[in-house]
Amino acid sequence: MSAWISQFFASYSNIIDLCLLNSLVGYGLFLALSANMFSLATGGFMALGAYCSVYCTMELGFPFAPAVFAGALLAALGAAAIGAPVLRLRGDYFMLATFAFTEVIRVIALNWDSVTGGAIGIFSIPRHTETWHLALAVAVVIYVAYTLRRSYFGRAIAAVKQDDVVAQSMGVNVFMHRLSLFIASGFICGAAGALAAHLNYFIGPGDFGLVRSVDALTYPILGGVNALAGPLIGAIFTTLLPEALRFSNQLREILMGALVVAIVLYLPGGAMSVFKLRWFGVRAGETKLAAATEQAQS
Amino acid sequence: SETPVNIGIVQATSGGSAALYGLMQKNGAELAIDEINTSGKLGDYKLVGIHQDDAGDRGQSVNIFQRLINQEKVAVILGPTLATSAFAADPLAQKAGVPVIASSNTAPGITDMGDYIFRTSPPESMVFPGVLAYVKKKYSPKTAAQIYGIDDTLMKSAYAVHKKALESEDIKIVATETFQKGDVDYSAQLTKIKAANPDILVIGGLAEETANIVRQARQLGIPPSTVILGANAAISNKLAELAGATADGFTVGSGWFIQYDSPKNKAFVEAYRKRYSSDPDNFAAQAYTSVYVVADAVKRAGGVSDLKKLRDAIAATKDLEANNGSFSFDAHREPAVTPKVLVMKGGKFILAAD
Amino acid sequence: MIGVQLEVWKIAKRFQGIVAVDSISFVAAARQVTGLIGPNGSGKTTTMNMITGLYPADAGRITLDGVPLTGSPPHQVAARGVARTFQNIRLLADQSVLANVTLGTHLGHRRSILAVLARLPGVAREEREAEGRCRSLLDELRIGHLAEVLAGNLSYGDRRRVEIARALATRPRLLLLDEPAAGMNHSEKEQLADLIRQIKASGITVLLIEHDIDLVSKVTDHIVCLNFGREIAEGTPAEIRNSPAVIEAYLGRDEAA
Amino acid sequence: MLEGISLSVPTGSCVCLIGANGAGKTTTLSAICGLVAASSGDILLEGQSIRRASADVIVRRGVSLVPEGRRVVSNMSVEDNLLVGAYTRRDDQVGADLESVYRRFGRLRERRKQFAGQMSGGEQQMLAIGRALMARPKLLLLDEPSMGLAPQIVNDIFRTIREINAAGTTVLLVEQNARKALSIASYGYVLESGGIKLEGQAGDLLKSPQIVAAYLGSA
Amino acid sequence: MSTFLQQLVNGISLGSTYAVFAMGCTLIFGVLNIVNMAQGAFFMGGAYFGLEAARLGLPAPLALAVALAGGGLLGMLSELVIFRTLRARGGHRWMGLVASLALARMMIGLAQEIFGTQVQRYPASDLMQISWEIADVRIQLLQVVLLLVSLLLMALLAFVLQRSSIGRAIRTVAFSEDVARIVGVPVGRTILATFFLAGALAGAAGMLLGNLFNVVSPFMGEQMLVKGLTVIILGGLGNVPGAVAGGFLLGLIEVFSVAYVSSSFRDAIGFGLIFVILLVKPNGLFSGFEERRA
Ligand SMILES: Nc1ncnc2c1ncn2[C@@H]1O[C@H](COP(=O)(O)OP(=O)(O)OP(=O)(O)O)[C@@H](O)[C@H]1O
Ligand SMILES: Nc1ncnc2c1ncn2[C@@H]1O[C@H](COP(=O)(O)OP(=O)(O)OP(=O)(O)O)[C@@H](O)[C@H]1O
Ligand SMILES: [Mg+2]
Ligand SMILES: [Mg+2]
Repeated sequence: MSAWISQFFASYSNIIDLCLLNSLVGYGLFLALSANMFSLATGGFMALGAYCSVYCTMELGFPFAPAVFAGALLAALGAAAIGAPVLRLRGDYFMLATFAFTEVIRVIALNWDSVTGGAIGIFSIPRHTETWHLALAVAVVIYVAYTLRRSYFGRAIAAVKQDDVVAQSMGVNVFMHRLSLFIASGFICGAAGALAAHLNYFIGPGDFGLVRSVDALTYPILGGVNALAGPLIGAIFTTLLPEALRFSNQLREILMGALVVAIVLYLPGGAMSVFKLRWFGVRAGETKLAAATEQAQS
Repeated sequence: SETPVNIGIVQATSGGSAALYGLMQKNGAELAIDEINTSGKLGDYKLVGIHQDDAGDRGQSVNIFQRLINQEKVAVILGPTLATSAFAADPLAQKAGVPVIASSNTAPGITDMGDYIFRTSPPESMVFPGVLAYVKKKYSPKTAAQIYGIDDTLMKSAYAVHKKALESEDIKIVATETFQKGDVDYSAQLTKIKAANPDILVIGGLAEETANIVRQARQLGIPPSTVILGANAAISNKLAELAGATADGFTVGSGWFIQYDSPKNKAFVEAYRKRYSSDPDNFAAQAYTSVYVVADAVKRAGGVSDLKKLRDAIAATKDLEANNGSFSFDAHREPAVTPKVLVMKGGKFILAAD
Repeated sequence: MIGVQLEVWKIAKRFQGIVAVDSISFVAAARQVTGLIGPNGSGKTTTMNMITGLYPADAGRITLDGVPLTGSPPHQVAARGVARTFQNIRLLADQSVLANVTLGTHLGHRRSILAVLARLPGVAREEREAEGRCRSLLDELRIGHLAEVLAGNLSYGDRRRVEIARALATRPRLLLLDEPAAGMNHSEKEQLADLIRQIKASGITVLLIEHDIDLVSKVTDHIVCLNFGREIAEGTPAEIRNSPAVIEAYLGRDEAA
Repeated sequence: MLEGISLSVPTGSCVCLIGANGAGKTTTLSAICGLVAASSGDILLEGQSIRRASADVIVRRGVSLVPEGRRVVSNMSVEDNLLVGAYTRRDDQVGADLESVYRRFGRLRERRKQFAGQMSGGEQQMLAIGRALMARPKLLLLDEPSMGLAPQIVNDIFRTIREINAAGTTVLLVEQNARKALSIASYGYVLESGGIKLEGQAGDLLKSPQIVAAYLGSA
Repeated sequence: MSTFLQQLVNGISLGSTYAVFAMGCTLIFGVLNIVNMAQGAFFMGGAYFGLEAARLGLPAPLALAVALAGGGLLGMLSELVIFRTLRARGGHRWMGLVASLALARMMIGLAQEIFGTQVQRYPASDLMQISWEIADVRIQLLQVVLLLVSLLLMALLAFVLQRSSIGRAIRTVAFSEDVARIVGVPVGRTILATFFLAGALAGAAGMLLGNLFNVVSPFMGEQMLVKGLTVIILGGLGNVPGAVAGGFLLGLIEVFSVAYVSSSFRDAIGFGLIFVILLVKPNGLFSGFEERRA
């Protein structure tokens, strides 16, 4: 039995690591999305975290934990720096500005050979990241998100998401709330970048571009932005999907696309909304509403 | 009864331009495996190719390596397609003691990852100096311009090799331009290069990019007297097709080319065309060679029960008859081939007449 | 809760050449109900938006109990005890009525984020108190039974009530009501009038924008009438109803009493 | 939310629907013009069923709604809002009707280039009414048209409704200002908790003690 | 001087490909307010439709018509398969993003299956080869055609959106489907037509770019989508002349940052500039004023 487990782990540990890592990034985005910040800065934040932490371990000889912290901190600082101007922008304009940030970071990484190695990247990075590091990070983030969501802070954020005029008028400092979430998102993505860098021996600028940022957004969205477990489910699903469909060879891309489309169409509230589907003909939450409106009329 | 020898083939067949190279190598490798199995030259051993598509994504490459090593118990891994994937995944194989033979990674540092890592693709540094020497002898250029893909590991390292070679040949670099993956318009860079009026133009790009750069360069009026040189990776049948007549005179170096005159090569090209109804390129040829290297080593090592022995046998590969003459590994597990200089003429690469 | 005195002095606002508020000055006396009336587009809502800081005033001064308010962003104005309702109802449609109202208690929470994360016992108590207070507010407004309904599913009149409840949940010292009676029928307006009187009795200053002149007359102590962004009349309800300027610009002949 | 409502609006008449908040007035209008599907029963327009017809078809057949809460297109100019009201029309009278809406609501003319979303509440209400008139409907449904309007304008609105009705348009009016509504209507229905509680000639309703207590108040 | 002029020509011709594509994007993203990441795949699809038509020997204008229709059909397909269903089920705007990304992925996979992964080119035709040299500046006929096409389409589209009842209907639908129904707009058909239009524009852009730069590949839409999105946001969402102006602007920024700064910092300069522009004009370069109010 234990032989079986160790064999399983030896064969699949990287998949497990990637699931956790992507979940972590997914939660970073989840926080941003919860205040309607459709951020494409993820790639940039991860790059900051990754390069900074690798510099710390490989050049400065830092131990692992402080190096990860330094990476996360740098990303958080980056978020704070661009946050002030960028948070004034609405919707798609915000999206473009954060994307511009990611692109600028990527181009710098491509050109700053002495630190980043340019396109060739940095290899032979010591492998420090263990599965339990990732699991712990995800657990901490889930705890924080869970606790905050049910507090007045969470309510304020929900108001900011839907109508910032209302939120302001109720005394919510909209800017500070969004900024702190953006910084938190930067911190988490930076930490994820640092952990990723010490997972696979190698980093290069190609790891942190637009694709990375868009993928990171799809985790919480596909999982369901209204459910706390959404990013976890979304990340695991998207990470496992290419592995699970490996048998299909050339048709893999097509099948993968079709599966995602099917999920979105059948669960338009995200994968987590499967729990709101009609079980036994009644929709969860529906009875309550019907009862309440009935009362209202009597 | 037969003893299977599992060979992992990690090549991208989907997900972007990597698929172009991955597919070719997968084809070449599978062709070789079938040939060897039907020839019966390995006796009781039967090669079993296990292809896995990593979509050019190195997270997936690592996943695949783990599974191939621990679950499929492969004897050797061919690939992966991209150098970035190699840097992430090869250390796993090195640690587990499973030999890896790359047939498209031409970046520097690949074989430095450990003594289980080999490649059959000659690195740019082995090929380009010969090409430049030829051009220098023939045209005695004084100035050069460079253009390369800055976000591509392969091209970035090719650029460094080109630059070093130009400097050591005392050719002055008058313009250095870059482009990125997915760019289709190079006119801004080429206009700048045209203004610098170089004697030669060195392109660090993949086949399709190179084809377009060549075509646009001529269209913008960079004269035929400016000789255009390319990187090893630019050798593809696509080049002539996309660039048309403008590609005439385009000069490259390669460890292999399709018209290479040897019975082994003729048979390879023939078999490849028959099976895939298209022409092989040098990546297909190198993957094909890789499989023959493995088969040879299996024979000499007397099986695959001891991978250390297999590794040693691979490292000892010497003068194996291959489709580009005879094949050997040098002490650094790099291919010891004599590169040839090829010139495009009328839509075909021909061996440069010295 | 002690109501504050609002003073507005010569404030002005223009939008790309449209003069919405030209120059308006008035005082809403502490613990009294002041009415703000005027024809459509005369600048009432704009005035309210300037008081709450949603629009910066182009000119003029606004003070609460003598302390300037001008230039403060909306959340600071709210922190000074100013609450409002919106003419174009603005509820969070996909949240329950209770959640909408509880948002109003935001400023009442004293515990820091760290305390929340550490789950200190005080946090839960605070939350419970806030919810309890909101439920009783809903009951007062006779919509207690709708607490769990999504705000987006309410009828128009009920949405107005939720707006008022949410504003009251902030424990305001100055309450700004923008057409609270719109969409209510006669008896519902009566209830609303009672509520406004109660609010006044609890010591809150109220500024009321309303087109129902009967309602305004019933509950206000003082009325300011605007036209084209300027003040055209000011006085007790009776004076206003008989002011020729007001009749001419606003009430029309039939409404004059 | 509605149960077993039957009402009829004879051609050319002006019928009024009153009731408390949440009684189902808005839902009734929505069902008539196809915005929500009626779960049972039938809706007949000029004798033909429109229960299953889609909203745009119903509008094409001459039904026009002034919706609750104005619903003007906030990122379009005032004039475009009015013109989109005439979307289903192909005749050449649109310009003339635009002119007549402008004549009725001078404020709209002044602001024809302004974004509708920037207008004041009452101005938006005028716009919503103007938009419905632009369709030249055969049946006009009005959901609390006087909401948010200054007293003087309210009088204008009721006068307008009466004129439109007199000119041959059938009107179904939902109003909280029951006294005014009943004074221009010929027939009235009182809705309560999703059902019809009372109906009758407008004049009779105005005198009914029940109605007076609940909806009219002592004048 | 001639180098400068040549770079100007380069910038304008690159910009006009951006402009044509961006017009389709602004219709969907800006006017209808739908996130459709498959727009790049329609671009690619159009290029292949045009390619097949050209290979069948159709003259260039007819091949362009095929590309247009093909792109339009793909656009309609995405509306019918994804967005209509999502709307009916109350899906969030963001879900459209995920679904359309997946659709794009499928279409790219399909294109790989049908046409192969490799880059292909349009059959060389004499018309395409025509070019002039004026004062050492090379101008291709195709570049001129592209410029004219983009300006013409802009004028047409801007007129339709701003002045015609179809344009008002589209904008009303985008604001609220219920409101559109109230005024009698057939919502489903209007959206479908808009998708056709946007897809057709993308398809046309695909064929024009494929001809100009000789690159038709399954992946050609990915980078273009990024450019298109950048351009429409730069020009102000939903603003057709803004999209065209933004297209030319981006083309010129890219070319001139290569010409006068450095090609390796092209994107950093471009995006850095866009970042700054957004900070100064938070609603894009050519936006009107804020239409919302408190
Ligand atoms: N953001 C804005 N942009 C342009 N004009 C505006 C804006 N806000 C208000 N206005 C204009 O300013 C004038 C005053 O508007 P305001 O909303 O203050 O009127 P009001 O007195 O509240 O009217 P109502 O009784 O109809 O609600 C109106 O004519 C309106 O069109
Ligand atoms: N989408 C919905 N889901 C659930 N209940 C709804 C929905 N829409 C309306 N209702 C309920 O239906 C009832 C009737 O609503 P309706 O809006 O028709 O009332 P009304 O008579 O127009 O009231 P008002 O005078 O306040 O506008 C209300 O109790 C409301 O809560
Ligand atoms: Mg107002
Ligand atoms: Mg109603």
